[in-house]
Amino acid sequence: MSATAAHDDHHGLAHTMSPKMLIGIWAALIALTGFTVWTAGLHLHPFDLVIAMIIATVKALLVALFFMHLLYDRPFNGLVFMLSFVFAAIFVVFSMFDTGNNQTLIAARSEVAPVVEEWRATIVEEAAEGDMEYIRGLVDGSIPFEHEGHGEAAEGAPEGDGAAAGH
Amino acid sequence: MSSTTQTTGTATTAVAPQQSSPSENYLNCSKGFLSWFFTLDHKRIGIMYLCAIFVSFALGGFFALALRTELFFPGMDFPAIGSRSPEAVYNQMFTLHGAIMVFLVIIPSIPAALGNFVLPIMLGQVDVAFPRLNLFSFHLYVIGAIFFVATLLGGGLDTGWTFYTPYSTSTDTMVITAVMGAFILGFSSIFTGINFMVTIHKMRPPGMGFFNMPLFLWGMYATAVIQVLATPVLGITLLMLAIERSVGLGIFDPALGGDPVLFQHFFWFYSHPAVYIMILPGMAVISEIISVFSRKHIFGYKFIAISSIAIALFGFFVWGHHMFTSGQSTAMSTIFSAITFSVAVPSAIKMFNWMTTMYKGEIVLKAPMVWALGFMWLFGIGGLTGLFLGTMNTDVYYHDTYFVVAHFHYVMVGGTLWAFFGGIYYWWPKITGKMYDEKPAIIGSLVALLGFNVLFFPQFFLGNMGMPRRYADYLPEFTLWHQVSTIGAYILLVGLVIVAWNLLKSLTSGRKAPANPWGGNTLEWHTSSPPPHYNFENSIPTADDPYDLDRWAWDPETQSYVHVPLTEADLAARAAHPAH
Amino acid sequence: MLTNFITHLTAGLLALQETTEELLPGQDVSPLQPGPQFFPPQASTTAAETDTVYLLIFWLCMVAFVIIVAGTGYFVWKYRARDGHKAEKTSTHDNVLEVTWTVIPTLLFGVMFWVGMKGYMGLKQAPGDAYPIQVTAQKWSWKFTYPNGAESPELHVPIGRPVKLTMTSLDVLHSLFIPAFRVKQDVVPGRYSMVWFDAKDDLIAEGKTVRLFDLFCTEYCGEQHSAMITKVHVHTDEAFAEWAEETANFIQNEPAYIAGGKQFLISGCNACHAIDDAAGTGPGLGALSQWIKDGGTVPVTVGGIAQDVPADDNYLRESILQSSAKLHVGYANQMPLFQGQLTEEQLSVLMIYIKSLADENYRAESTLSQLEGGDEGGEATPNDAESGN
Amino acid sequence: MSSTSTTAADAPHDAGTGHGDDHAHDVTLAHHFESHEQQFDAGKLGIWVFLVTEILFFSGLFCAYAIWRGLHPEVFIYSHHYLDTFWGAVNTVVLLVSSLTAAWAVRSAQLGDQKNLVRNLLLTIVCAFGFLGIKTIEYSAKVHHGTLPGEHFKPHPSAMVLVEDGEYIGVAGDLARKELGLVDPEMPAGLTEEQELALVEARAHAIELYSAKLVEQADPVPPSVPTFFSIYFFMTGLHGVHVVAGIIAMFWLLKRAKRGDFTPKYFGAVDYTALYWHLVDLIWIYLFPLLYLIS
Repeated sequence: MSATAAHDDHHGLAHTMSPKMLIGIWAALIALTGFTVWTAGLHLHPFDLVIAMIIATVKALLVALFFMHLLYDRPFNGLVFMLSFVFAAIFVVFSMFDTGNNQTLIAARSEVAPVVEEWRATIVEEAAEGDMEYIRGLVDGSIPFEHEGHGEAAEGAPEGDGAAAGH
Repeated sequence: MSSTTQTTGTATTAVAPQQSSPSENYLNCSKGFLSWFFTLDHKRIGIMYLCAIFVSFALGGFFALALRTELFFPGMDFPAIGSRSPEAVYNQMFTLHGAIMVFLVIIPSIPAALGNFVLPIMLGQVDVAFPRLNLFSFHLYVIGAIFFVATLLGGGLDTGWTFYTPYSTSTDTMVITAVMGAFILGFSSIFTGINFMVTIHKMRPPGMGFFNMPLFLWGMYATAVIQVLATPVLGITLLMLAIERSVGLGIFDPALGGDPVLFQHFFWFYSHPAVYIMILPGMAVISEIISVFSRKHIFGYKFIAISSIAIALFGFFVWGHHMFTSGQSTAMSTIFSAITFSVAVPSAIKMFNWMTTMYKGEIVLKAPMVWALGFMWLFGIGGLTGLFLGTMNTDVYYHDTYFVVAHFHYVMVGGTLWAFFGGIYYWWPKITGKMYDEKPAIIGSLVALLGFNVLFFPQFFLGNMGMPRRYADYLPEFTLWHQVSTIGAYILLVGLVIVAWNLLKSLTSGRKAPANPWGGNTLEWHTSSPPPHYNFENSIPTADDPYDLDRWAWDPETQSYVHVPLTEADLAARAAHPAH
Repeated sequence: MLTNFITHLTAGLLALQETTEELLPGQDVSPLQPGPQFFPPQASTTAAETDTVYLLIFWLCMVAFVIIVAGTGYFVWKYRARDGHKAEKTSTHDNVLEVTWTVIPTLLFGVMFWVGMKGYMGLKQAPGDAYPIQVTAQKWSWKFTYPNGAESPELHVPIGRPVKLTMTSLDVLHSLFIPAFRVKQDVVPGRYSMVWFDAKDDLIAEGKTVRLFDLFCTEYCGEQHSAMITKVHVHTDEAFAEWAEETANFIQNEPAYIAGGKQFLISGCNACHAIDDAAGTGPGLGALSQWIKDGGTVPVTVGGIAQDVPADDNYLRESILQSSAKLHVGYANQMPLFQGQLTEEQLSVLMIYIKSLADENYRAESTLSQLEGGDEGGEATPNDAESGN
Repeated sequence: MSSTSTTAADAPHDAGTGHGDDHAHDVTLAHHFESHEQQFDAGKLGIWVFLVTEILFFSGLFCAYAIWRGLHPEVFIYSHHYLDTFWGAVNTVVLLVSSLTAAWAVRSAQLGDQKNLVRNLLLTIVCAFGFLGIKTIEYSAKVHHGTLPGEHFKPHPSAMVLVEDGEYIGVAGDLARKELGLVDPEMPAGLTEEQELALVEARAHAIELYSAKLVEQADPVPPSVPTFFSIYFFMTGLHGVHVVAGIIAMFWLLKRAKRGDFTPKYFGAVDYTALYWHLVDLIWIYLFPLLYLIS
């Protein structure tokens, strides 16, 4: 069998984690989760991504080494697992590098996605005709609201058909 | 990890296999369709793969012949089918030819069929590590094949086997069905890979360190590494493609700001290593055959073994050489081109080692060896023409021309399929317990060799002339070589018919096969032909140097090889010169 | 299929004898020095380098291949199993040998990589003064746009001057391949790709003005992929200037139905539509023209519902700009959208041309083969051949 | 992943190789293995290799994510306002708890503590369902906003991210609620059902109009926003599928655990499933900051 830490049990076929270790690791993971949410709130641009990834990697290591017993497992299993990250990295980095190189080519012709364009057009049109007084009236009930679907209700708006909400 | 120590001391305990085959073997121990379709026996699973692969091969081959026939003359000779024009019919046929041959034939051919049969026996084991997973992966293969058939019947597929976006996201054929089929076949391949990897790692018999393994197992191991590392990426790519097509994912679609070239990165990250899934097992088979039929210990064992792993790993760094003209950045193209050449080195090493193995041997020209020699020549051409495609400015000229078509057929058919047939002939007596007729076997091989060269060599000329691939029709100046090529296709067909007839005939009228007809020393030859249900009747022989062919001597009386125990002199010689 | 095949058998054999081709005025057809080993002539300044790299690798490969075949062949014969011959015990490994046949190929591969890379860099860097041409590819036609506003379905370039093509696609991937120039580059939707070449200045003999080369699409792009072939016209300088001038103003300078016919070719309509009743990827336009003339109707599906709509100018206009709106019964929705691609001027001559197809008075003059005979002309596409049947 | 064969296996037992353990009738040892240790190790390597394939499977999505984020960072900054960091964090905690119980289940199985094994498996399943439940809440919010992937991306006008002085200030609907004092609107008592409905509708409509009014202050919406949601749904969806698969595996373990299948010599299935479960957790550990914590 493989290496064992002196303070841990070893039963039968594989290493056994002690309850103390399990809870300890878990508590660390929870703490790190809180920490990463907190750092994200600080807006540490441009380091935020790096920090978040470092924390995630620490968490991943804790899970892999202890919950997944990699620390006590056969080294080959760990090697196999590491290998997957190496190959995933090759894949991601090579592809990214190429796309990064071509960014200008793509940007030269990238068009605004038609669906977004359409969406913006309708909204801006609708917004042009909105009226705060009417809105407040609707909310506090001083303007009666005919419950016959949005479209018709909106037609009662002072200025216009543009406010007809598109559903 | 495993030890690499020699176990010469225990080798003498190896027991000669029983020459008289037991009445019960894996073929007749139980009967009925279900006893096959739900068997956990790796040998039966291997045979089912073999049958399924042959059926797929026939279908893919039919499409190929139809294509070649259409190309005999310029102009369209196909009929329009329904609302599909003749060109559309042609496009669907070449797509299905490619997809079937790649996903259903070449990739599973050697690992899933021969590997399944031979690998556990070579390891002296009862079965692979996960027999149920093995069966599951066969069932996945069947389901994947059904998806392909559904594609064929339900409206076809016309994207080319490469599924390039945005054509694949905009065409109106059954892309999603086909993609799901390939996805499922991918998982079949992954599970086979996991199974073989674990089996080789954890179930080597006593005395077999990693560097005492037969080279076939090294090839299988390297293949499994690729299957495990590359195939998942194909899976996710195809899934993304299916979703891109159904809801407009936007990642590959330029209309949504995506990048179609990205799809090619995703696709070739799998599909380039996949060509090594295709060729490595072929090389593995050849390593066995060359040694046994030269009656010589394999030369440069360690280099052949390690070169397999090197090919498997380097194969992951070179996918961009499919994209020199695709709009890939110049920097990436340069890097990929440089690394591409590194993959050629291990292949060259293997080639030279095989040749040196033959040097001063006693070369028995039986069918497996004829196929193996054919492999060396055809793969030689296939490999060398690959150099033109790895070199950047010549690739710019050759990309998507018939030169590429000729090149990859030389590698996949001349390489993999030749090794596959060599392997089938080599293990046929073991699998079926019958000897085939030697003469028609050799004639079949030679006719196929002739036909193959007449079929594909002119395509190099067409490539040089600038004939693009995937053309339903061509300009008149290309006519001559297309016609020669089509004639070659029919000669190849004749060769393959002879092969099929020869093998089928042996089932009914073949002589009963001895345990060891060729004198190989890998463990499958230590058991009867066909093997019993649990592979070894009495005792599992201890692994020895798999290429020590002196352990077997020809016995004219039984027309087979019989085991010769190690003498004191052998042991002394070994002590003086450790084999590797 | 069999009868088809037999027809082609005879037609094919006849075709082998027929090599005469209608020539353009001033076209030089004198044979050029062919490239090595079936290669087309080296018609660009970079072609020779590609061929040299090819030959270098070729001869290295020949050496390797001869070693393999001769080696195995010799061993098979010399060491064949026979009475009295036994395999000899030789060493099973030799590190010196292994290192030798690892290092030598590695070095040779290094050389191949290096020369290939140098050639590739040459193909990638266009000279700064290159003549710019914009290329738009779509299923299944090419459109080349020149700095003076001229447009053409075939590529026209001046001789002896670097030309830079900036390319994009409107639908799927295409790839521009000119074998004689040894250049190829994929045309990708959503971005621009670039290719450049310089037609060698000795391609055209004294007294001639133009020479033609093939241009292929090599990235599979669907049904008519194999018909997405066009020509490169290499002109002498004066001839090119004249051609560009004439082409830029053809709508103003020619009768509308003739100009419309040219626009028909430029927009690639002929890739799918025959000008008589023959069905191709799209419906033949002769019938439509007749319907419009007779005030008839067209069978279409609108949103999947079959109906007959009046065949009139509005229908024609809509079908060109947005064919998917009213789909002709019996045809798949394959046509690219021409909305935004055609100016009103181009659209109007195109409509005049299509409507003229049913009119005896115009037909003789405005058939495509007639138009192709002019500067636009060139290889008849398979569709034209079909429509001629 | 378990390789155990319950089909009684009377393999020829290798007297010749000196591994004559008398295990011919031990149903927990498959006939093709020599020993429990070999069986366990084989399964363990098998599951690790399987996890490798899983990582490479997901790597495709991470690659797409990385490339898209590199190409269009503004899209990610813009779109992540639609994701609820609170629920994301809660889900992270839920998954971490389930990982703990899964690891504990392995410990229990190793020690032969059947009661704790069952208890831990149950807890893990509960957490897994909790995770899916929270995911459902998030998904339904997306459906409500119309922020769906690809061509289904038809956002509700109130679901627009607004910008003021180059700073993102939030989603229009949320701002409208705050502005109009609708953060927990109370229904006046004594309304008929129809009136209640009308009021709700009126408020919703008001929010819509209000947000539409604010739109003019927003910077141009980055293109390719739909693709962010494609990536979001694809990544979390695929992860969700893995959670479902884990739940199924866990139920299967639960059944076997209750039957008393697992012993200190035979607990591979629990260990392998737990490893898979930890991987699912591990992937979420990366998904959470990559999707939710962008600034």
